[in-house]
Amino acid sequence: MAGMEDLYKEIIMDHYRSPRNRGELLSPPATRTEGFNPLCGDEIVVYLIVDDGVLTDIKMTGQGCSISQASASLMSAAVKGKPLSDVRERIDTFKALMTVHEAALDGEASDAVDLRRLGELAALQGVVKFPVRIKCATLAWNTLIQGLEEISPT
Amino acid sequence: MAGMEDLYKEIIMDHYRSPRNRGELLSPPATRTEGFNPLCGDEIVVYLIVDDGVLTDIKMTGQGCSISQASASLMSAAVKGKPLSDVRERIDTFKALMTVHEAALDGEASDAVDLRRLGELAALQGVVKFPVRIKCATLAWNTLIQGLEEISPT
Amino acid sequence: MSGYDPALVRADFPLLGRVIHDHPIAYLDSGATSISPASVITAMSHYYENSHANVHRAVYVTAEEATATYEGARRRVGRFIGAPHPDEEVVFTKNATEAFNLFVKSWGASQLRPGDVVVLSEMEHHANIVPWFQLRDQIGIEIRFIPVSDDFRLDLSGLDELLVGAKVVSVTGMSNVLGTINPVRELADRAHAVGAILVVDAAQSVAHSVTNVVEMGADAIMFSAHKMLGPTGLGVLWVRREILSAMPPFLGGGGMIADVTLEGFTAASGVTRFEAGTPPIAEAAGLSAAVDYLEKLGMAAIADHEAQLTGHTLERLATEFAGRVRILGPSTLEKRGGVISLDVEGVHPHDLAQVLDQFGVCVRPGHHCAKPLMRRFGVVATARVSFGPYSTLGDLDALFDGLHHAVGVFG
Amino acid sequence: MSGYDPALVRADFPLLGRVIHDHPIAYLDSGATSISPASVITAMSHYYENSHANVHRAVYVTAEEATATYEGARRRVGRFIGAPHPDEEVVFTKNATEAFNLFVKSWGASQLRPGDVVVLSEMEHHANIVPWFQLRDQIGIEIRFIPVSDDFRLDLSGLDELLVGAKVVSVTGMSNVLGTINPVRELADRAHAVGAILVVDAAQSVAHSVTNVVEMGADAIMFSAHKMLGPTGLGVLWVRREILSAMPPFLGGGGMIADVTLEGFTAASGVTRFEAGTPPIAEAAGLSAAVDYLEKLGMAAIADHEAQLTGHTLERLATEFAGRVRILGPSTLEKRGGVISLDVEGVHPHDLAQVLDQFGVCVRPGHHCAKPLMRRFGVVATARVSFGPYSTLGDLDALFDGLHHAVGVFG
Ligand SMILES: Cc1ncc(COP(=O)(O)O)c(C=O)c1O
Ligand SMILES: Cc1ncc(COP(=O)(O)O)c(C=O)c1O
Repeated sequence: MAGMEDLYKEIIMDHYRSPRNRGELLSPPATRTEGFNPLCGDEIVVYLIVDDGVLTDIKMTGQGCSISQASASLMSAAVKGKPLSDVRERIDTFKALMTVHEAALDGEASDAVDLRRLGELAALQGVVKFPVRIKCATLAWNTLIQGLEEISPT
Repeated sequence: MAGMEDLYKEIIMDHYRSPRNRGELLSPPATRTEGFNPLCGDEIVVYLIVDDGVLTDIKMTGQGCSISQASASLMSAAVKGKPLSDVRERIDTFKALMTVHEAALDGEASDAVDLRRLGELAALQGVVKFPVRIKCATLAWNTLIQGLEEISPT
Repeated sequence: MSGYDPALVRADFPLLGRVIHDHPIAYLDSGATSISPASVITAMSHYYENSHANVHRAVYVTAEEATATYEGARRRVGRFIGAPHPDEEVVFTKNATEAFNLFVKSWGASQLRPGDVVVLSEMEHHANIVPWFQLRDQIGIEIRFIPVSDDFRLDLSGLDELLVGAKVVSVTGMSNVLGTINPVRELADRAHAVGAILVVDAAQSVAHSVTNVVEMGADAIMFSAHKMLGPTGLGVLWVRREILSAMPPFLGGGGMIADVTLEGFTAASGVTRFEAGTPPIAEAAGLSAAVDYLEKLGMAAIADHEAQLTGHTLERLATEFAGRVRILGPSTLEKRGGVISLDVEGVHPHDLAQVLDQFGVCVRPGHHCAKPLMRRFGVVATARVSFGPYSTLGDLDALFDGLHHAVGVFG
Repeated sequence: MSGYDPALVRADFPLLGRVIHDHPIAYLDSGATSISPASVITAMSHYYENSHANVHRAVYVTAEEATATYEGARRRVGRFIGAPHPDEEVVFTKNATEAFNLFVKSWGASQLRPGDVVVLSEMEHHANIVPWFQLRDQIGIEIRFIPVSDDFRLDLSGLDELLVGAKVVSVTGMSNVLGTINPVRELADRAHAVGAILVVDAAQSVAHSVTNVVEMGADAIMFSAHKMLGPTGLGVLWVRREILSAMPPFLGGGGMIADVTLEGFTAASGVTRFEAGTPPIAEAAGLSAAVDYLEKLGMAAIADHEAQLTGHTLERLATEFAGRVRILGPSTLEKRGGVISLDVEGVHPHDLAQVLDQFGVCVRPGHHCAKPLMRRFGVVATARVSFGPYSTLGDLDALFDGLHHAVGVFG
């Protein structure tokens, strides 16, 4: 049985208490994307500026639980200033991290995620042991994906 | 547990094999009333002639199981040629007979039905032990009630 | 509370034997769904093991038993709510939500005209909002909301204006977020005075106090078996006979017809016209047993017991968490039930619930399907504590241990 | 049939231990509802005793278990029918009938225009007729019926004309009266060729042979848990993802929304948009166990076993009751399943069923919710014998004893 310490890691509590990149950006030029979790009411607004293929700035507002807030903060730190290709890679890695549990439930093997490549994001790994909280952790990321989609539709 | 002999009494089988008052009456002057049991598909048509407060003639067509056919036949024999007040009394007695079971299910006391006043109709008493068949037995009676209603609305 | 022994009651509920994270489970989420006594679980197994057959159309013994079980449940639950004519007024649905949809889309769609007014309240559950919006989008009715005051009550000061043109007032008997118990009888009288009917969402109240549809003055009520110690998969719609008899069918299919040809169909009369397809038979058996159990405890005794727990909780919150915990709901026992929504400063409801889980305490974080009410009070979610007949002071001790811990971690 | 031991299977079903009128029960009414193995009953008790909580919105342990059980059932049943994307295609309803209503009133009402053609067949169950009539009465579509030939098959000779203007063909995979198995793949191809979708009523077939929605070429299928060894109170709608994603919601309420304000609501995406209110959670646990059980026996083995019983019955009817019993359905095993409708000369189906009950034999008399088909063959009712995986030759011996007796009494 998973314990609290798996979920509320120190890094997570730190990002929850002192969220990085919080605030708004003038839109336009920034894109402004809203996301919300209908199950628990958490909301987020993600502002993005992409310049010449690089995510030069990201800011966020919104309210939510420690996991959704910390995940948003960790995300912003992980993608800010990165070329879009790196950003997409980060997104994929995060997604892989979050689907471990689903796959395990189904009894299927899943590609192990290389935790070293994750840096601080690895702190979110414990969330998969709390399936209901996965939706909290993914809110910011899904909103980011949607925002990038608006900037350059795939 | 109720046995077959409670249901398929000799009188019932007799009325089923040789139904009384089967056929049609010219309508008008006769009233023509259709009844059917949506659960099992049984159908009946009841023709009535009321003259000066007396049910002078009754005929029936239709198809159905032994219980519905015998009940119809028994009914026709019991009401034909009777003043309407007698007919209504017969109907009430029959109804009381058929609700014994429902009442017993509900754990409520019910007025005992005086079987001697029933004559041949008493043969239908066993039906109450087979709740699903009550609907078969009541089809003709409900159609008779409807027909009388058309003749002199209460 | 003479004779009501929570410890004895607790022993009737197998689930309460569970140990969660080394703590005995403290189930404080009865507002979402109640748990079941062994007698309810056994009643359903008994059906499956002995009388598993379809209802209504067969003559063999197990089918007769199944029919008697199903129709018996209709009478049983009808009597439980004081229905004058259970056989002609109680419709089984899959949950309270379907009951609302059935009523709105049958009665509403056939009786309401464009411009007719439907009066709801700001504290309604989505089940009593969304179907009306769907109907509005289809036929153009107008929907108005009775506001909720700062002291968490229906604000009836403007009711006369709201009622102009109203054909139906539909409100909850008890809020699933605030715990507020609404003045149903008064609303019935005022609705009837302008020719409107009164619909009551009884989902939260039916298992916690005496329900009598006649005394309430209601024209229709809805509730779910799973919130009254019964099973999932079964809801109840009660509609006064005069109103029900004019309602067209909702779902079409087997069992609800008088006849079907290649040209069209005619609907059956009576309640079966609203019960298309194979009904929830085992669930009806479970509900009968649940009602038996509730009545054995006594609805008044249950209400007393839960009021005592509620009072105790409100007191401890006031003394131990003054200024740190806001209660979204009345702070005294007057006209309130055993549902307590907490807004803890600095602790998101999700985190609070997660910490409480570590203490074996089950509470529900979220908007509780009442988003308009959440917006009204400027929160996105609360952590909700809610009681059942099996709740004990021991559950509350676990709750407060957890609360103190959570405030420590996040505060 | 190596490895398939009906006596062993029978032992898994508690209800088969019953003695009726001094006879072991011979349950031959699986077409109406099947009975359940102990594992299904236990799976539901287990939920009530251990994980009884509401789904989706809470973080405590039992609620997580409940959610895993419910969503796990969606995947389990999705895989069982070969659904490419179970999580996005399997909708839980209360029964097959609600599944039809949901599909017709969501997809049909939003996609069909006045004059569009819906093609059904004369052998449909009311569940696949009445909802379409309701939609016709609302928006003015045209409904056509594929006729049934004298040899109890769909008469496809005029199909090209019937398909002119068709947007949907909706037929049963197997008739619940005739036992006829329809050429679903051919119908899919011909429907698709004219741009129509194919809907399959799988209620009768899903528990008796392998179901693969992709191989069938179906766009939507419906069935009920209670006809596949599972519980009452649960149905399944599978819709191909591309089609489902364009369907508007049906019932409104909690759980199916993205947002609700005082002005209106927006629906959630995904299958939950069709699952308003508290879902049938225990029932989903039961269905998972039922699917496990069916797959353990093996669908092909079950089909073989039931074919053997069907063949045996057809033979004995032909030899022992030639000229006295008409079978409403194919008289050989080709493209037919284990549902045999009897029309016994001089013995009304109700009386026949009543006599059989005295022998412990459960068969169903009536129109089987297929009145157009009854009219087609000039009967008001039949007595229907239908098999399940637990049926045995012993059941047939009891059936034939009873048949001989009934013919003696009424003949
Ligand atoms: C072919 C067919 N379709 C649909 C149904 C409806 O199923 P349910 O009553 O479970 O909704 C049935 C069973 O009665 C059936 O046999
Ligand atoms: C006040 C109220 N109304 C309606 C409902 C809907 O009940 P169900 O989900 O069983 O349909 C609920 C429970 O969620 C409720 O609390």
